[in-house]
Amino acid sequence: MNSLALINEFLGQPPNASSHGYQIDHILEFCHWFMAALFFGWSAFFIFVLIRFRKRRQPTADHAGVRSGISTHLEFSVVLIEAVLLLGFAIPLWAKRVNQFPPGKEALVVHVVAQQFSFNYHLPGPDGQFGRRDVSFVTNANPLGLDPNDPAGKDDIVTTGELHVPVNRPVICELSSKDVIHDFFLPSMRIAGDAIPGLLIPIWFTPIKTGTDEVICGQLCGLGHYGMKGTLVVDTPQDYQAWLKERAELAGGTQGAASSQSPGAPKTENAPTQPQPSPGAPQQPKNKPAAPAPSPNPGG
Amino acid sequence: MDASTSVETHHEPHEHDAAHEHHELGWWRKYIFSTDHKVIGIQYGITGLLFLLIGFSLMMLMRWQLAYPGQALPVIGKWLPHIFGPGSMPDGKMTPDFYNSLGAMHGTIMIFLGVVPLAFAAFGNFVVPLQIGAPDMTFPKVNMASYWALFVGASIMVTSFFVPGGAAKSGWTSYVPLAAISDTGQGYNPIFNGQTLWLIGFIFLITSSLLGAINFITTIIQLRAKGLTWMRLPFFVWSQFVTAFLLVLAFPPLEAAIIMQLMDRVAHTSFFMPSGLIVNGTPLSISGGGSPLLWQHLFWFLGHPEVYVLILPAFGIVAEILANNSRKPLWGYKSLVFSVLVIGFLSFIVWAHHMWMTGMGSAVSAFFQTTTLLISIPSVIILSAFFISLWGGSIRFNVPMLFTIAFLPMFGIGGLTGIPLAFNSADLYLHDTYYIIAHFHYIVAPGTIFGLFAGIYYWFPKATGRKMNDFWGKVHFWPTLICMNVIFLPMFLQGMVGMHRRWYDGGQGWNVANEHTIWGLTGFQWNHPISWAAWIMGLAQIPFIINFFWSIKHGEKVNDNPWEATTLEWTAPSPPPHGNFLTPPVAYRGPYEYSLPGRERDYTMQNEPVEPAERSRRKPAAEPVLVSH
Amino acid sequence: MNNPPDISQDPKEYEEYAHGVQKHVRAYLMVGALLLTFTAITVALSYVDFGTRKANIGIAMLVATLKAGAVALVFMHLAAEKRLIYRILIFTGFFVLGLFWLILLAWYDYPIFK
Amino acid sequence: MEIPYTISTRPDTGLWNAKVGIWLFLASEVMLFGGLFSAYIFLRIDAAPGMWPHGLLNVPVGTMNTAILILSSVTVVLAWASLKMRRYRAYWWYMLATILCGVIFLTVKLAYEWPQKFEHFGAYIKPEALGKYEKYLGNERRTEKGLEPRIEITGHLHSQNAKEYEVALDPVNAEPDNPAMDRPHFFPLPVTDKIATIEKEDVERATMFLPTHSAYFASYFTITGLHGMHVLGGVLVFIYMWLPVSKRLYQRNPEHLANRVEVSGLFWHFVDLIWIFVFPLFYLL
Ligand code: HEA
Ligand code: HEA
Ligand code: CUA
Ligand SMILES: [Cu+2]
Repeated sequence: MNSLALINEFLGQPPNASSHGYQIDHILEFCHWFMAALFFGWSAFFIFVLIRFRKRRQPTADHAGVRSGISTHLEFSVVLIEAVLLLGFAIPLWAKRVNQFPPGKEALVVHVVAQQFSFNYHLPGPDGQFGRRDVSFVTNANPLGLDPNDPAGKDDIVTTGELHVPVNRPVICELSSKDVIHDFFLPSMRIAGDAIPGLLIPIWFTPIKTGTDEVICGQLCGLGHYGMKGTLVVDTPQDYQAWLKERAELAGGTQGAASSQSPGAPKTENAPTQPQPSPGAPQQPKNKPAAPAPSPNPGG
Repeated sequence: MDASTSVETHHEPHEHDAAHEHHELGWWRKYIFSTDHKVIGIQYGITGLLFLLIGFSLMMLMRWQLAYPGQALPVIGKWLPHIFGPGSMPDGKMTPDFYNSLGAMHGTIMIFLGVVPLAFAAFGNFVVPLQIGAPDMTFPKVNMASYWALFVGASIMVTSFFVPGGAAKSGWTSYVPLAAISDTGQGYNPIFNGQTLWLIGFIFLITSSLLGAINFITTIIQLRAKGLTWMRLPFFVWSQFVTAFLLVLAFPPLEAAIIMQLMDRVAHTSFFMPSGLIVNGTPLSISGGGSPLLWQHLFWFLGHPEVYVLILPAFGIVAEILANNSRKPLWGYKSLVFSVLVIGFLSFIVWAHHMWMTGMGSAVSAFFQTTTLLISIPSVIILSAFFISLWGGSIRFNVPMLFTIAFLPMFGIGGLTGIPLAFNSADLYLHDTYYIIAHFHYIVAPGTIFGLFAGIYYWFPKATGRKMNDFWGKVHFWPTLICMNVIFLPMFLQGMVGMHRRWYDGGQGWNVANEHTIWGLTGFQWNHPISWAAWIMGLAQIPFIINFFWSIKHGEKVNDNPWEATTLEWTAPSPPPHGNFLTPPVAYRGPYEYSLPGRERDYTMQNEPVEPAERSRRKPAAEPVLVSH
Repeated sequence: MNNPPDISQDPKEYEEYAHGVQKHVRAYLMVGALLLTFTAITVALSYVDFGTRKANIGIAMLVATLKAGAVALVFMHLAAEKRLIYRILIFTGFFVLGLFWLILLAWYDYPIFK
Repeated sequence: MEIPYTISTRPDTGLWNAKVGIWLFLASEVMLFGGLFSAYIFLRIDAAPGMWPHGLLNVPVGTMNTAILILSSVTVVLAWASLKMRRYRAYWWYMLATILCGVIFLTVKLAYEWPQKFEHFGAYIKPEALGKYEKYLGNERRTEKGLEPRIEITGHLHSQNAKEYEVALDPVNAEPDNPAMDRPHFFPLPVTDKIATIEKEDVERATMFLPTHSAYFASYFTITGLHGMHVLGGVLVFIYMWLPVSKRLYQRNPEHLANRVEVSGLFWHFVDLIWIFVFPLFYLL
């Protein structure tokens, strides 16, 4: 399989660092080989025809033209290859991505809350419980609106810009957004997902190499879109624990609402429409099919 | 048209009116508020070309920023703030907002004001009635209204550059909530701001397209000449027919969405705004309860059919020119027709492939992946048929044919690179990278635009009675072809390395764009050759523009059928008079009777009756040649 | 659809047709009355509790569809229209339903999580 | 050459041009309203409990308007039939009736129904303050009975100051525990003279019944507004065909006028047909 990887490398794709990434690279490779075969096959035919049947060489045309059914075979094989790629690779791969999440205990769960123009990460802390978040608590010091009265949130870790994860452990990122649509793209993890306000979209991956990766916002989100980046650091388990500890200490100081070093992205966009009474405020964004909120929810 | 005998009895008073009118039309009624399909076609054509030029100019500005981010644009940089306002390019340096405006308006203008008016409306108006032997469109006044609706829409779009804050800046897709909150608040007029004007302009553009498309369909159904059966229609007419259906059925849901977004902006509703938005640290005061994904669904319900609106007319033009210049019938006419119908049908049920990243589950994404792959099959069939049509031909390399020949592999590259995007798992890596930009530009720029150039060179003699200059045509063709590839091929590499679209800094600040080298340059460095090629390509259009206008008056005079073509438009005088044909044409045969054996000339026009001798001789060749798959 | 055949329409046909129209007038009036009755029924049914709101909506939509059907079939002459128009409408119907159903499916097909 | 089949039919399709054209136009209209109704449905199924109001519109007036539109559909088809039978006078009267129906419909909508809504006030109470206003909301009983909670207090805004709203309550909020208020009434009940004082602090959002009030009113105003514009368009076309110019066309070629009436009639029936769905969806359910 490795020789196949040549074409992707040739086209400039940086190496993969997640456990499922090679499968995604393979499907890309197959596609590229398949495209190359079709392209060069037809091109050869094409150039031959243009030379062989140019007017000077072939003063009169043949009304009937090609009578063989070769193209039917060709088209049939295109269908076949596409079907194999689809049924054999693409559909199972996606099913694995969206239906087979690693069990919550095994995996590290992170809430990713995007905003213009940075990614905030919310980790449950040592107790493994996420504190409640509510729009009404949002301030500059508390960008996610962590409820200061919720005991589950006391030890939570909130960071902006940089996220650490341990190597070889599945990571589940639940994506949501405070304002507009962003896209959380981890190139070397070969995973991406939109962060859409009002929705909660989970994605997961397992890093297999330590190192630092760029997090790219892949969806136009305003004038600072080009600068909306984050950092994903894949640590050894030890380094990860150390980072957690450091973060937890920071969090202890400010009661759940941890530091937010803005990554110096440009200033956020335009002011809201009318700065009147406070909005209808749902708590955490709910996944669509989830049951209705238990309490009446005026805003939504 | 035999029915005219019967029509006359009912029509008589009418006809007299009409006859009078023709002679007394003033200049305004003749050239500006004309109801003649040919004049309207030319109006559409000039408008479309103008906007292609504008769209291209916006892009050349952006290419400066991408190659030399943050540097002042030499020479014209000082002038632009006087045109676009001080916020656009202070000291010749582009602001992020202005970059986003340029990007959104480049996309919008190219698609809706450049290609649709030119490919669909201009060629459709000028050529289709002639090709089907009709005197005009069925509803000439509606036709005129449709052009003027476009004109109003286009004016609004252009105006939006000059309002405070500049033109729309949320991408041509105008995803909400970004689009709904952009251009609001202090310093923005509630109506005269970029995004609101974009929406209002769009309503006019949609109206124009709907009126035009309805007119086309009715014309093709009702006004075909006697003997012109469906299977004798030139392929171009088929492609316009399907295109018109796409517009009629796909545009209205977008219109609904646009009305709703307009309400969100003007009446502060929340069709697309969920509850609990916090913008810039401040909660938004809206009722909430809306859905951002609803916009995306309604947008792409049009968006995908729209891309076929961009390509099908080009297929049609290419088919005509290919048959004409290979002096051979199109190979597999029936399967071509069948394929174009299947594309039309399927294009309505693939739209969610633009939304793979929106948290789609496995069942629905399996459905949309399957339909997306299915729709690539008819495209493969069409392209194969075009290639095979060349076999056994006697190929002439005139200017229209050069563009046509270049179209084929260029579309091939664009289409083939759509295949990895169709697999959502592969798209995980490619979504919204420059790979996407390269994919679709290969289809629309060296694809559709080349098809349009080919069509302009090909039908120019019909419109003016003169030919465009061949030499300057070639001077136009070669640099354009080379530049197109230098522009768009490296974008695949940029995409593979992970560079994203809509990046104001061209990737300067990103590791992915600077750490890895591909073919000797980093992703960011590739911007230089790309941008230079874009500017050189701009220069390469000058011979075309000059050739175009010069040839109207001074081009070589030619007869009514300079290309020795077979379809009915070449039986009309050049330029055709009001009413088009001197006598109602009758079609006796298929559209591409080139190089019929046993004939003196190598082309037999559709209105030449079948001789008894020929009937027996050509029987076997008449239908079975159209091998179906 | 084939070649346009060589028949010209006889003006006399129109006259005959006009007589046919008279017969339809009664039908139009009846359908009008029917529609008014059904409007009353819709309103009345909306005050009956069919258990769930869904059931009420379903029933109201059923009645509305019947009414709309009557308008389309009789007033808009769809009961006896040309094939071409049926074709246009079949495609339109298909695509509206497609628009709606596919969005609905996508709406509820979300990753199973936890 | 002249454009054929403007009046007579093309043999192979059996249709004249404008008929093909109008049906294509209606096809696009089906897609347009299809998009809007889809939006209505998705907004509605996603609405949080208590967020989709019921019984706020005036049912008798809506019923009357429905009847008027149906009536106008009948008169327009009779107008067409009269032309086919070459009875111009009858045509003229039927057309006049149609135009009047359209005008009445629009007047009721614009001069009565909409302005009435603009004067109505509603305040959504914050979740944590719901208990404080229990006497206007009656949520205890509602939860017991398994009904959706009430989270809004509506009525006429009497006055407001920096801190409070004073609202003359709608009967629903005046007698929230009366089971008769659980279902909408056919005849709208007038605002009571019971006045409630609502502290602004407890209010999530307070607006008149404008499009911004809720997803419900947003779609109500958008869809009925667009529908109203269709009605207006139809009325203008009918007026043109009723004016003396039509008489001249009739004398020249009655069939031509009949075709025009048929085509605009088809449009009119379609507008009626849309209303047949709008009425129950917004007024009744
Ligand atoms: C005219 C325009 C056009 C056309 C025809 C197509 C055609 C196709 N497109 Fe493309 N597409 C766009 C315009 C177009 N697209 C645009 C504008 C976007 C981006 C929108 C945005 O986000 O802004 C886009 C985005 C886009 C995406 C979304 C990517 C993303 O955002 O993540 C996808 C995913 O499935 C896709 C797939 C396809 C497929 C499978 C085809 C197929 O129909 C292609 C079928 C064609 C072939 C398979 C070629 C066959 C040729 C041969 C077999 C012969 C080869 C011979 C030689 C080369 C000599 N396209
Ligand atoms: C039909 C559609 C179309 C066409 C033809 C083009 C043509 C071109 N496009 Fe564009 N493009 C889009 C549609 C199109 N584009 C869209 C939809 C986007 C996405 C926008 C978004 O992000 O929202 C995009 C985005 C886009 C980007 C990405 C920007 C970003 O993400 O930040 C780039 C970057 O280089 C680019 C470049 C070009 C170039 C160099 C051409 C060249 O090929 C242009 C070539 C043009 C000509 C050759 C015109 C010649 C005509 C004349 C000279 C007229 C003569 C006049 C008379 C005779 C009167 N385009
Ligand atoms: Cu966030 Cu782009
Ligand atoms: Cu698409």
